[in-house]
Amino acid sequence: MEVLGLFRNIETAAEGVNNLLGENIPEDTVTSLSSVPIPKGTVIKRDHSAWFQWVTLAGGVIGAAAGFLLAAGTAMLYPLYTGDKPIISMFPVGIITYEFAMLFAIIGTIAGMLFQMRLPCFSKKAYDPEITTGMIGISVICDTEQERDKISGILDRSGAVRIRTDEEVK
Amino acid sequence: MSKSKSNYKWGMVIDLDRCTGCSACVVACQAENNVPVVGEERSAEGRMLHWLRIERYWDGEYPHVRARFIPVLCQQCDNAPCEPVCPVYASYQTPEGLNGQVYNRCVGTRYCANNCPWSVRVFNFHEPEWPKPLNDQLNPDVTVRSKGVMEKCTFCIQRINRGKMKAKEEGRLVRDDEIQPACAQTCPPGAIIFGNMADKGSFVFRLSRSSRRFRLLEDLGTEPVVIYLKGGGREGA
Amino acid sequence: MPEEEGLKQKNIQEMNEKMLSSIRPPTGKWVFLAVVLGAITGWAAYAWWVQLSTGLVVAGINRPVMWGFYIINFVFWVGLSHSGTMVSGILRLSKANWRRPILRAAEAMTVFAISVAAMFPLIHIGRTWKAYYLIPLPNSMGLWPNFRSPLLWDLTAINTYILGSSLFLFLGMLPDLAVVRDRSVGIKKKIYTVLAMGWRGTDREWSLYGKASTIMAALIVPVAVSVHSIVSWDFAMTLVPGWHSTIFAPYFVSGAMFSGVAAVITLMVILRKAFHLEHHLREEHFDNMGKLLLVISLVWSYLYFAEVLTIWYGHKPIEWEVFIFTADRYSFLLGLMVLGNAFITIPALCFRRVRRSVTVMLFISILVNVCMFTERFLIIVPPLSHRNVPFMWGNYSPSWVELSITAGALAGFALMYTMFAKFFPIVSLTDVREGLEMKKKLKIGRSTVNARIEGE
Amino acid sequence: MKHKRIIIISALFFAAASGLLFIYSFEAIFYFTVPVVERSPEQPIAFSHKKHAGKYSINCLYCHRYANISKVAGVPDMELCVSCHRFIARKKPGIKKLIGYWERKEPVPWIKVHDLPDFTYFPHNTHLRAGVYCDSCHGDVTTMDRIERVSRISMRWCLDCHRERDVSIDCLQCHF
Amino acid sequence: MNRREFLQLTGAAAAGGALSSCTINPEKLIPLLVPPEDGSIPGVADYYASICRQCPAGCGIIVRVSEGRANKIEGNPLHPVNKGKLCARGQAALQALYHPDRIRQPLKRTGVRGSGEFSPVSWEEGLSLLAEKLKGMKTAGARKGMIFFTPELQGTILQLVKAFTEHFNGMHVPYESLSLESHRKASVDVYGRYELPDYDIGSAQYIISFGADFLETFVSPVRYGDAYGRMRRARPTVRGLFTYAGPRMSMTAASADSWLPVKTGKEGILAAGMAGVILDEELYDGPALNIYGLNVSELKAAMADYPLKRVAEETGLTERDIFSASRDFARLRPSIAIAGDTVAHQTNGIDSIKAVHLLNLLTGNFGKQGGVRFSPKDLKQTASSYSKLLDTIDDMSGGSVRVALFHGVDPVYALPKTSGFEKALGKVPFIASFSSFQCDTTRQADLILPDHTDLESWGEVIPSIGGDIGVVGTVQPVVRPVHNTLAFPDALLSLVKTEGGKVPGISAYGDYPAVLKEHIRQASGHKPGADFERVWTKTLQRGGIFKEDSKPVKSINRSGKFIFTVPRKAVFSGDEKQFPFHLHIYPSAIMFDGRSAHLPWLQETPDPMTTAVWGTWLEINPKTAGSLGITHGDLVEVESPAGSIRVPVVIYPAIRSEVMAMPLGQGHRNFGRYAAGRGVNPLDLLETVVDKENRLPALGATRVRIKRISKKGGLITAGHPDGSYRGELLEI
Repeated sequence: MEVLGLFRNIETAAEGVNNLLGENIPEDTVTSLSSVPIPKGTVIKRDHSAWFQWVTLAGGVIGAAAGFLLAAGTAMLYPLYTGDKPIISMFPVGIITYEFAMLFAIIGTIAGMLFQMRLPCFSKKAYDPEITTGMIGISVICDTEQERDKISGILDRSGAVRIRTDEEVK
Repeated sequence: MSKSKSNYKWGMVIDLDRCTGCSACVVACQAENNVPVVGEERSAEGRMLHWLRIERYWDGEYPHVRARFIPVLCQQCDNAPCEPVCPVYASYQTPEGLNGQVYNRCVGTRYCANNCPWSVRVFNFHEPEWPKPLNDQLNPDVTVRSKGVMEKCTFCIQRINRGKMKAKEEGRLVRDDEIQPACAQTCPPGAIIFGNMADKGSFVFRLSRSSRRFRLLEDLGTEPVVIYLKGGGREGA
Repeated sequence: MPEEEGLKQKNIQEMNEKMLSSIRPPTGKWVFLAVVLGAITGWAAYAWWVQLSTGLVVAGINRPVMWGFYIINFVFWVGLSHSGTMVSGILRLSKANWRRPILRAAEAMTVFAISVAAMFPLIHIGRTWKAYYLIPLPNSMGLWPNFRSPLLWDLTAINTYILGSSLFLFLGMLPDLAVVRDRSVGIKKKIYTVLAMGWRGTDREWSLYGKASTIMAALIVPVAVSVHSIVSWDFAMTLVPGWHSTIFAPYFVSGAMFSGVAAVITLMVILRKAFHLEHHLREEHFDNMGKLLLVISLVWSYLYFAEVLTIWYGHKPIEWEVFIFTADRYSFLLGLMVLGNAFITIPALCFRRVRRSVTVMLFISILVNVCMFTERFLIIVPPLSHRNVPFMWGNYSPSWVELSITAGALAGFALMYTMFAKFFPIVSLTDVREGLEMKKKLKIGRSTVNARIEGE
Repeated sequence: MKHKRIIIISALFFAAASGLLFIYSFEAIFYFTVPVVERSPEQPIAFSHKKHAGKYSINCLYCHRYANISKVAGVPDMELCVSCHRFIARKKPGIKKLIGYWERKEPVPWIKVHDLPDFTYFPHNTHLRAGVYCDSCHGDVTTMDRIERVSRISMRWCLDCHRERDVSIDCLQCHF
Repeated sequence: MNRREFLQLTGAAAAGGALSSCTINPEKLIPLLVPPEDGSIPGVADYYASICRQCPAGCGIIVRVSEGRANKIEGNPLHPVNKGKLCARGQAALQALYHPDRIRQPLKRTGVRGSGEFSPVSWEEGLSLLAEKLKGMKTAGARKGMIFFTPELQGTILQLVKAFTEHFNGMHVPYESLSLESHRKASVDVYGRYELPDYDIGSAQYIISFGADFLETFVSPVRYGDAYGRMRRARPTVRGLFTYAGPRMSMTAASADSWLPVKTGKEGILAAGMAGVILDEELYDGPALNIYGLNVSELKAAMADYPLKRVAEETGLTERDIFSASRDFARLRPSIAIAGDTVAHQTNGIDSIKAVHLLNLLTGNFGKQGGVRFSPKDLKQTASSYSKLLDTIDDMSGGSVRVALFHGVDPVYALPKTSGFEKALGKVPFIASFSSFQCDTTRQADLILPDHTDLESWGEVIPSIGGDIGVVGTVQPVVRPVHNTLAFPDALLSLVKTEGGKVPGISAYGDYPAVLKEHIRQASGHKPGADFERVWTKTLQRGGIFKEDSKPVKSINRSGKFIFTVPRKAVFSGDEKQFPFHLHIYPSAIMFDGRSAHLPWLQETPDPMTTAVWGTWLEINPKTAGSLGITHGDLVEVESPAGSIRVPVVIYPAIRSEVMAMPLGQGHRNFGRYAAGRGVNPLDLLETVVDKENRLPALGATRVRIKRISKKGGLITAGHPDGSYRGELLEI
C-alpha cells in the first residue's frame, strides 16, 4: 500500500516529511518524487549507496576476456600467416581486448543501473503526472488501512495539494 | 603450417640484361591465367587487369637517352604488406612462401592493393566478358574471377601444384626447372628464371647470388623473392 | 505564497511546452522537408543498386587509387560523430553548465553520424553480399576474420561506439521520456510508457541516475578517442607514402573533434531557429562553443604543421613527391583547407563579437566542415595516386554514383535527425530545468543548501 | 547485506552470458549453411547402385573410369550403359527408357547429388591414391537404391578430414 | 556421334567454375554419348605439336588441349628455330581460333560490294559457284585471267597453288607486306645466295644493327631473341656488345649498349664510313678478303671521296662515335653487322644493305660461328615481288582479270591507298576469298570460302631462316573445326577435281593430309610402310623433321664480282621545304604488319616503347613537339604529298628531331570488332613507288608536315606519362 502527497514546492514537501517523522513514521518508508534531481537531503535524508559500478567493472573484465578470446583464440583455430605478423600478435589483440572491455563495461553500467533502480517496472504505483510540471511528491509505504488514513491525514494537514494512493490508480 | 616447414620456397630471378621488353610474358600470363581483356574504355580508366607488366622508364635526354624495361609482377614478399591488412585472410602467406590470394574469400576491400607498393594487385571492377566462343579458350585449371574480387600473379600456382603432385606420385622432390610459370616458359631471351630457392643447388638460387642482384623497393624491407639482375650498358657486365 | 507558486508552475509548463515543441504533430513544412530528404536518400539508394549490379566500375576508383569518396565519407562521418561525446561527455565531466540545452542534440548527432559512417564500408567493398565474412561467426568454412587487420579493429571499435553512444543517448533521455509520457495520450502514451520504463523520479532513482551518467561519460570519451585513432590507423598501418606516419592518430582525433564541434554549432543555430529556443541557446553558449572550436582549431593546425614539417625536412623522395603533387594538382583544395581550418578560423574566433554573432558562427562552422571534408580528400587521394612505382601513377575523380551516395548520406542523416526530433525531446529539458532550479540559493526547512552551480 | 551479494553475482552472470552470447550465439548458423539441395533427388532413370555395385558387385572404376587418372571421376558415357543393356534386361521399363535416349542420341539428364562448391579444386585421382576411397565421401552406395548424399560437402567437412590425416590445409591446395 | 558433338556435350566444364554464387536448384550432370575417340581423358590436358603461322618465321609450338578445347600455346622445345620460346603474337594465335567474329560458313555477297551484306551458302553451292566462274578461265586462253594472291608459301601448299593456277592458267602472286625482297637481292649480289642470311648472334661478341629490329619483327624475332639472351649472358667470361644505328630508338635499340641516331636514309653511308675506318686502320681480315674475292685497294678507291669527316656530317654523328664503333666492330670478333627494314625501305636500300654486308666481309665473318651463315643448299623460297604486284594492279584495272582469289593476304589494307588496288579490284568481275575473317579485302569479295585457322588445319612450314638445319615443320589440327569451314588446300583440290582435272603428283593421293604425309615421307627419305607410319606419328609428335646437319657454307660462289659503291643519296617523296619532317613507319612489335590486329590480347598489350594500347600514335621528339606547341596526347594532322591522317601524339625522347615515327598495324576498316575502325593506317600517307628504277616498297621514303588539331587525341597509355621519367624514385 502506498500513499502519495503532492506538494507545490520543496519547502512544503520538507514540511510534510518533518510532520511524518514527527508522527514517527520510519524514514526508510518515505521517499520523494520529483521531475528534477533534488539536492541531497533537502527532502529525504537517506543516502542510497550505489553498487552497480561493480557490474561495470565485471562487464569490463568479462569484455576483456571475450575480446582476448576472440582475437587470439580464433587466430589459433586456423593459423594462417600474414606478412611477418605472428599468429597471436600483441597489438591487435590488445586493441580488440580494449574495445570489447569498453563495450561490455558500458552495457554493464546501464544494465546494472536499471537493475539497481528496479526498472523497468510497469506495475501500477502511486503517481501523478503533475510531478513532471514541477510538483514534489512524498510517497509513504504502509501496510494497514488505518496507517494509510493516518498518513494521508498528516500529509493533508501539512499542505499537500492532493493525496493519492495506489488503490485509486488500480 | 609454419612458415618454414616446406621443402619448397619458390623464387624468381629476372635478368634485366637479357630482358628485351618484347611483352611475350605479358600475353603468356594473360593466356594461362584467364586474365580478361577489359577493352578500350576501361583501359583508359586505368582498369587493365594484367598480372605482369613491362615498365618502361626513360632516363637522360636525346641523344644520350636510355629506355629501361622492368618486368613487374607480384613480388611474393616474405613480409608482404598486402597480407596482414586483409580482414578475411583472402591474402595470406603459403608455407611455400607465396602470397596466396583466395578469390572466393575476397570481399573486395581493396586494402591489399593500396598497401602493395608495386601496385601489382588488380581488381575486377566489373564482370569479365568473353564473347562466345572466346570463352572456350579459358584454362580449366584456373578460376575465372567474378566482379568485386582482387587478383594478382600466383607464380602459376596451378602449374606448381601439378608439378608437386607429379613429383609426389614418383616419390621425389620437384626437379629444377620442372615447373615453369607461363612467363618464364615463353620468355625468348630467357630473362625470367623460376625455381626452388630452398634448393641450394638450383639454377635460380645460384643466379640469385649474383653480384648484379637487386630488388625493387628493397628498402621497404618486405623481402621480395623476385630478384632482379642489373643490366644494360657496358657497366652492366 | 500560493499564487506565485502557481505562477512558477505555469512557467515550468510553458517551458516544457516550448522545449517539447518539436514533438507537436507534423506541419506541412516538416512533411515537405521529410519528403525531399527521403527523395534524395532514395536516389542514393538507386545509385548504390546500380553499383551493386554492374560492379564498382561505375565509381571513379581505379588502379592505383583504390579508395575514393566512400572512404572519405566514412572518415568524415566518423569525425562528425565525435560531437556528442565531446560536448556531453567532456563537458559533463567538467560540469560546464552551458552545455545543458545542446546536450541531446549533440548526443543524437553522434548516434546518427556513426550509423551513417558504418554504411560506407558496406558500400565501398567489392562484394557487399559477402560482407558477413567480416563478422566473427562460426561458419561452414571453419574460417574466422583476421583480427590483425585494421579493418577488423574498425569493425569492433565502431560496433562498440554505436552501441555505447545509443545507450548514452537513451540514458540521458530517460527522465524526459517520463515527462513526455505524462503529457501524451492514447497509443503514444503506451509507447512512451514502455520507453520510460516506469520512471517516477524517486530520490533513489535520481541519485543512481546521477552516478550512472558520470560513469557513462567517463567510459564513452576513451571509446570515442580509440575509434578515430583506429580509423587513422587504417591509413597509418600501410606503407603508402604520406600515410605511414605516427602522428596520424592524434591528428585524426583532433580533426574529428574539430568537425564534430563545428557540426554541433551548425546544429545549434538550426535548432534555435526551428524550435525558437532563443531563451535557452543564448549568445554565451555560442561564445563558449566558439572558444572550444578555437582551441581545437589550434591543436589541429599545430599537428598539421608538425606533419608537413617532418615530410619537408626529411625530404624522403617519394613522400616529397606526394606532397609536391598535392600542392600542384590540388593547390586550390589545399589552400581552401589551410585557410578554412586555420588562417580564417583562428583569428576570427579570437574576437568575442564574432563568437557571439550567430550568423558568423554558422558560416564558420559550415566552412570548417567543408574544409574537413577537403582535408580527408587530400589525405586519401593524392598519396594513392602517386605511390612508390611511378609507372603506375594515376588520377582520381568521383563519378555520379559516388557523388549521389555522398549527397544521400547527408540527406539520410538529416532525415533521421528530423524524425528523431519529431518523436523525442530534442532539448534535454530535465538538464535545463535542473540548471534553473540550482540557479538560486536555497534556504530550506531542516538544512540549507548552497545551490551555486559549478562550472559557470 | 545478503541480497546485495546475490544481486552482484547474478549481474556478473548476466554480463558473462551476454559476452558468450555475442560470440557463440551464431553457432546455429553453421547448420543452416548446409546446402538445402535435396539429399536424394528423383533421377530420370531409376538406376540402382545397390544392384550394380552391390548385387553384381561391379567395380566403381568400371563405369567411373577416370576416377583414378583424372581430377574428375567421369559419368559413364551412354555407350557403356548400352553396351551391356543391349542384351541384358531389355524388357525392364528403365532400360527401355535408356535405349530410347540412346536411339534419340540424347544424353540422360542425370541430376547432380554431390555438388562440389564453386571455385574448388578436388582431384579424385589424388584422393584415391592417398587411400581415401569412394565410400568415404559418397557413402556405401552398394546399399543405396537411389543414390543419396551422406556427407555435408562443406569446407569445414573437408578440413576436418585433412586435419585428421595431417595433410596440408593450405588454402591454395584447393582454391586457385 | 563425332567429336564435334562430343565437344558440345561436355558442358561448361572448361569454363573453370561458374561465376554465379552457388545455386539452390540442383545442377544437371550430362554424360557423353560415346567416349572421346582419341582416348583423351576429361580433366587431363593433351599436348599437340604444330607450327605458328602468325609471321613467316615459322616457330614450333605446342598447344595444350583440354576437354577438346585448345587453351594455351607454348613454344616447342624440340624446334630448332625457337627452342621452346614464343612471342606475344604466337601466344595470341589462340584467339584467332575462337574469335567471335570469325566467318563461320561459306558466304555469298547479296548487297553491293563492300557493303558487308552476305548470306550463308552450303559448301557445295559455294564451291560450284567458284568452279563455274573458273570454267571459263581454262578454255579461254587469256593468260592472267585469274590471279591468286597468297602470302609467301612453301612446300606442298606452294605446289598446290602453283598447280591450281596452272590448271586454270591464272597467275600466282605471292605477297608479304614487309617483303624482304631487297635483302634477297642484296644477298644475291654479295653472297650469291637467294635465301636470307642467318646471323649467329648467340655466339657473336659484337653486333651492330642498322635499323634491324631483330628482337621484335625482323625475320625471326624469337630465334634472335633467344640468341640475344645467350649473346649477353650465356658465356661465363664474355658479354656480347650491341650497337644500334637508326633514326629512331626501336625496342631492339633500347636493349643496345649504344645508339647511333643516324639520319634517315644515311645508314648505308654510315656502314661505308665504318668500312673506310676499318680499311684505313687496317683492321680487316686480309686472307678472308682474298677468299671472298675482294681487293683492298679497290675498296679504298671506292671510299676515296668519303673521308670520316664527310661521313660524320652526312650521318649527323660525331667522328668519335663512328670511329670507336668501327674499331670495336673490327676488334671484337666474331662480330656481325645486320641490315634491317629501316635500311631496306629506303630508295637506296639495296646499296645500303650491300654496304652493311661489306662490313661482315671485311672482318671475315662469313660462314663462321658467330657470323653470317647460310644453309648447305640454297633454299629456293618463293619471295614476293613488289613490281609484279604493281603490274597485276594495272592488269586488274585494265579489265583483263576476271577472277581474283585471295588467301591469307589483305592487299586492300596492306598497300598504300595511292596504289589504287581497291579501285582496280572493283574492276574485277568476280572476287573470292578464303579468309577466316572479314578483312578489308574479303569485305570486297563476292564469295567467301572460309579456311580453317592454323590450329584446325594440316600443313607444313619451312622457316625462312634457321635454314642451316633442314627443317620442315608440320602443322596438324589440334581441335576439331569450330565452325563450318573447309581446309584451303582441300578446297583447291576439290575445285580441280570438279574440273575433272589432275594435279600432277598430287591429286593422286586424294585429300590434302595424304599429300602432306607423302611429302613428309619423301623429305624423311623413308619407304612407305609400317616403319614410316611410326616415323609419321613421331614427326607429328615432334612437330616436324629437324635434320641436324649443321655444316655452314664457308665459300662464296657468286656469278659476278661484288663491286662495292657508296650508297646513292636516298630520294624522298615530298619537298623538304613544304614537308620538313621524315615519316618513319615501322612494324609494331605487337601488331606486326597488322595481320594480328584483330586479337584482343594484342590490342590490350601495351606497346613496349610507348606503352600505348588500343590505337595508333605518332612519335615526336620532345624538342620538336615543344617548338610546335604540342603535348602528350594531342591530336595532330599529319600531311604528306599522298594524303593526310589524324593521330594522337606520343612525346618520344629517343627519336631524331626531324623524324616522326608511326607504327603499322592499326587502321583496319573491318577485320572484326576489336580491330575495325581503330586507329589509322600510316600507309595512307605513302606514294606507291618512290624508288622508280627498282620499284621496291619504301616505307621510310616520305616527308610530312604536321598541324595541331586539339587536346583530345584519345591516346591510352598503360604507363603514366610523367611517371615514366621518374625511374630514379625506384632507386635502380
